[in-house]
Amino acid sequence: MSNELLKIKNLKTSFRIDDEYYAAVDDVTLTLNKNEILGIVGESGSGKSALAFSIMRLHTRAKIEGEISLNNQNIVKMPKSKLNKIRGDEMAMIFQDPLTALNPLMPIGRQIEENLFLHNKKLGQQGRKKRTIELLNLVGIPRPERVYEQFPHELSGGMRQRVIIAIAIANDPELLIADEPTTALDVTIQAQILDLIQELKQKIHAGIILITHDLGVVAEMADRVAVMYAGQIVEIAPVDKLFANPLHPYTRSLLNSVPTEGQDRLHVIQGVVPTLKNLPRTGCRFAERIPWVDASHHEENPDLHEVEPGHFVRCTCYKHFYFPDNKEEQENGVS
Amino acid sequence: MEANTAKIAEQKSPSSLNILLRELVRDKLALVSLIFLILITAFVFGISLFLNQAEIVTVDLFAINEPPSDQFILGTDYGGRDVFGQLIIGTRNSLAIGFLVTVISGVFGIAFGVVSGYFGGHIDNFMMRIIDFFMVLPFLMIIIVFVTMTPSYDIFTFAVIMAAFNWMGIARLIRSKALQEKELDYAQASKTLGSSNFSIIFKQVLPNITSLIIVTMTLNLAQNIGIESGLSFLGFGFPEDTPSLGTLLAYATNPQTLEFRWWIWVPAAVLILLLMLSVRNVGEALRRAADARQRRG
Amino acid sequence: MWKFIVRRLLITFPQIVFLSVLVFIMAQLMPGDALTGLIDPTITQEALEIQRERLGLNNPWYIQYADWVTGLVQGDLGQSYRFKTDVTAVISERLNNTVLLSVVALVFTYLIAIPLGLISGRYNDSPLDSAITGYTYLGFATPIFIFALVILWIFGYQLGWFPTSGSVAPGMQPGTMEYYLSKLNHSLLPGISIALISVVGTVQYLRSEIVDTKQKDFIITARAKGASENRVYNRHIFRNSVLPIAAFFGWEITSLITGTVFVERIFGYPGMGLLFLESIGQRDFSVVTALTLLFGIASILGALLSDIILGMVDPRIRIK
Amino acid sequence: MAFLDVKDLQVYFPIKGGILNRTVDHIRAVDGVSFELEQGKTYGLVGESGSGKSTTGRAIIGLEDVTSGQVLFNGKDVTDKKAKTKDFRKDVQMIFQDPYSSLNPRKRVLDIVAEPLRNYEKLSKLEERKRVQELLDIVNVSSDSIFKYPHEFSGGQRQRIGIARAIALKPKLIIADEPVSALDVSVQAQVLNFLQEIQKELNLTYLFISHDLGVVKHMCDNISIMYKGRYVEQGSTKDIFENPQHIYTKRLIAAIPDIDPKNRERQFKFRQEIAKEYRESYDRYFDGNGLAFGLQSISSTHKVALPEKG
Repeated sequence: MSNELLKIKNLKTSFRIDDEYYAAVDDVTLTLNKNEILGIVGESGSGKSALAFSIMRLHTRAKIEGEISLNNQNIVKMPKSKLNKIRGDEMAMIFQDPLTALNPLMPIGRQIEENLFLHNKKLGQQGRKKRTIELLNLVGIPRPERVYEQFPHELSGGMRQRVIIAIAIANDPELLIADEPTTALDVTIQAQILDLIQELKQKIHAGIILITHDLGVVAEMADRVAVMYAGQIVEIAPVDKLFANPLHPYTRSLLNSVPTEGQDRLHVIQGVVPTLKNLPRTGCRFAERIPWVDASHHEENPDLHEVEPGHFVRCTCYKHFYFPDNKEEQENGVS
Repeated sequence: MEANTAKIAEQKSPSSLNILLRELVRDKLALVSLIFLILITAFVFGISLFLNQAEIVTVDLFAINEPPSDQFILGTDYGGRDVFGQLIIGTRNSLAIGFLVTVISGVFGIAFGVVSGYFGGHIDNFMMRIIDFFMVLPFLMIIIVFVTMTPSYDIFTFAVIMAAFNWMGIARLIRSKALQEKELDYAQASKTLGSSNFSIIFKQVLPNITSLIIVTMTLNLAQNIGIESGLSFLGFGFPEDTPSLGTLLAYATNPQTLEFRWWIWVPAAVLILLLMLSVRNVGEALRRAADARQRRG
Repeated sequence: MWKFIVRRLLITFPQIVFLSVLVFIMAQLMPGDALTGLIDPTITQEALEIQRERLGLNNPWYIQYADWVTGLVQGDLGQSYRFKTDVTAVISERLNNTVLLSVVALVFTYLIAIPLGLISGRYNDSPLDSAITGYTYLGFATPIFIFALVILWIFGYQLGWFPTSGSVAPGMQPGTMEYYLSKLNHSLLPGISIALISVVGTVQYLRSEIVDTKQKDFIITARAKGASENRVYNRHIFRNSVLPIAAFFGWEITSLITGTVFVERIFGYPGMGLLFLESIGQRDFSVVTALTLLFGIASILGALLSDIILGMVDPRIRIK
Repeated sequence: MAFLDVKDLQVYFPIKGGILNRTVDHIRAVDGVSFELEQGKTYGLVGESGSGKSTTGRAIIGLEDVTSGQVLFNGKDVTDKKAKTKDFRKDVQMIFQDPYSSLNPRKRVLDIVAEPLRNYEKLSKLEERKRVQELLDIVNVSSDSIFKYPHEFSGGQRQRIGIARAIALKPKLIIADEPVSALDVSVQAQVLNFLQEIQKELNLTYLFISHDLGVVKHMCDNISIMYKGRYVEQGSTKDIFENPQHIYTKRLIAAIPDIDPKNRERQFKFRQEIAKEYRESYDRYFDGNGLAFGLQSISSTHKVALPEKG
């Protein structure tokens, strides 16, 4: 048997704006293995969070097409009752904003217990409480008995994020989706939370999808990385290959715009991230932001090409991409 | 130079009111309501010029409680007074007083709210206590007492008394909005750019709450028309002999009138409902328009 | 929590003091004084002056105020000129009726408003919601006196289902079962009239609160746990939205009082509202003053109660 | 004489409490901070949320009341709000974090950028427009957008409009409060590049407040690290990154994710070591209240908060 946990095929998630559907996630295909961390990087509007919500089927008003199968069960077509059995049990999610992701009027303990109650009926009330305290311990919360009774607003942001993680891992999920789990936190807290996620991975052997805009976080955490732009995966590769040998123009531009050692000027990507409504729907979606690359170098219908084992790049334009020198960029770069 | 300023003025983007009005026209129900309001206002103010109030309120014992006829389109009341004439003048009075009260309470409430919200701290604390106190007063009774007590009582005093107990809602709303706005970076930025408090309040913060003010004032207008007719209904509204919609309705507290003389009270009831609904439709449409603009901006 | 209550009480006290000052000023503005209603009209001017002096009516205003407050605290609200008896006695007769009416109105308000609000909020933008929203829209624009008149006309006169005036059928023996049933029966129509209008605010609040809560992140957390839609609504959304409603009735008291004044007038229901209107019409000012004060205190205490209840149901307020 | 000299700055916020809602205690947002700025350089002020870094900047420009201490600008005392002279107000400007709320949504770009000009310079309409257009040229926002409203621009463009407004009066010092943290990486690069350019052109001094050590390292000549209202370390960028002395500085540096996956193991170990050192020698770095000690010089450029010797 393969090690494959999650398989996404031609996923398309569309939202309705003024009576028309616009795809925020467009033709995404990827797999996640057990015990693996897949990082998904992108800027705001790239569709990375929409992808995460699609996997959990948490969108209330979206059209989802394609296939998402977790342990060979197709989530897209699953009836709600079945879905509810899987959510929180086989798959779980860690959210971005610890300030709003917890019910403000419910004690911490009850919020974790709810997840146990829903998926583990055999556990009695005592058992649930015991397990909850255990979970609070596991995610590194000091004095769990006290926190059990407290309300969310009595905890710091980092502590709340730990509670959210405790809820997510309560039933030892096989798939854990972390949607920007550290964006709202301070760096030292971020480091602690990331280390905690690594540690938990060893313990529960889950497959983890880590969504972030921070290339550093991906470099530290992921086994494989997918880079998203305008709803599509533009490059996907094992982490060392992606950072050592980035190919897609977007990946390269992104890496060059982060301050690193000995860099005088940062690279600026021309133009702006297109809004959902104005997303280019044909051809290479990144083409308009690298106008110096000749149109003939782009594919008409760009596809992912395997350039080395496990390393895929969309469109052929990467072969012809170069950074124009700073002077040229200065003249027409910023708009 | 002249031409240039003119060009700047020309390009000046539409004001809040303009944007709101434009949105309003798109909303069919609100548009119908607006047209109805304009027509009825023009109608009652126009017709009442030709009506003789003294004649209408004169008791005519030979024509009491007459059903609608050619002579009296909507019949007469128990004093033989023409219901139609009372209806017209009553509507005019209700609209006028509603407008007056809304303006007086609005101006005071806005000033109070902006000052309280913008300056915050102890000033705000103190001013909020005043509002809290006014909010829990049984305002209906107190207005009635003042109405009865005031020696030289006329329409304007009535408006002032009503406004005195009706400014808190808008003050509170404006205060909380001002409190939010002044914390926003743009207001903070103005401080660092050397603008005075006065200029920040009027040039920076107020433009951001004009649509809220327009919407609230419109909804208050509906409310004030309701309160006025309510007070008149109880007999503590307009000075005696001034026709009012509420007075016509008050006749219906007589079971005979309620059961058998619909022409006296039903038209007034329908008219009050239509007025309040229309004003409210316009107000709600404005609110939706303002919200939509908020989202875009 | 105790700190919160004590602090809230500290705000209440000056409110009551201010109210009493306001009412006292009103009383001073009213023509006549405590003697106006009592005295034999044939009494001489000197004797009247002696009486005035004896009752302290020539004292400076602050001493009069102090005397007045002392009286109030001891339950002395003055003399009614119309009924020639203690105001306390006059009012207590009517108090029961108004309390009954208010309770009926409140009970119906909650009975109607909560289900409507929940349905409207959960199934927002459905036809059912549109119907409910349409009703609240109309209800908001309808003054209570028009509404009550129409109700009286339809159910009282046209259909004849309910009595059209009074608080009890004539000839009933107080203390009997029939007596209480008749009282209740008389309070139903006016009570429901108030309720049908006052539900509007609660329904609108509930609806917007639920629609708002629906979009909160913690609802997504709950869904991600695998909670069914019913559970999400019952455990997370409704709970969070309905709890504050428990506190609403206190704030409703002000509008409830307004409602009873109109409704008692329309239904000829002998409560405090009607007493107020009659007294002011008959220039029985000591009763007017007393009623204004009582209504004011009721509103202040109502607000106090609401704040405290809200503090109890919402931990975020409690901790502060 | 230093260009800007901050001496023992304290900013306390009252905590209301008790039954009477009196001030029962204070949050010591800034608790005795001293530093000097020289003209033309960029000073980084780094710390996590609640460290008091923003409050420090806001107190200097007068958005917060100074509890005690002194702020000297070109030798003149400008601590008190009333003492802030016209010159000071013109010379010191601020760039805000959120490009969405820092521009008044009801104002046109012209009015936004012209606001400081209207307050300090009496210009005719035509002159004013010309100046605004020049400023927009400098920040690379096309000058036909002068009659547009903020919502018609992207985040990066808005931030540049905010910068145009800040440089309208040709200031000498700009306090940049997290100027890029609300922006996407690629847009962030654009604004950072641009800040560097205008610095050269206008000989600006920056007080660059940020939580992002990477950005600060890229931008600044000098860095100060703040923790709970106090400075824990101050030095040249080289001092801070190559020779961090205070455990808190080390923790911050260790927490930055390394962009090279090859260093992953090393970084993880480093973090573990620092965590261990933090646990074991906490008392060496923090006093009984968990606050940093006073700064001690360890070289001509480098100061660290350590207990006084002896």
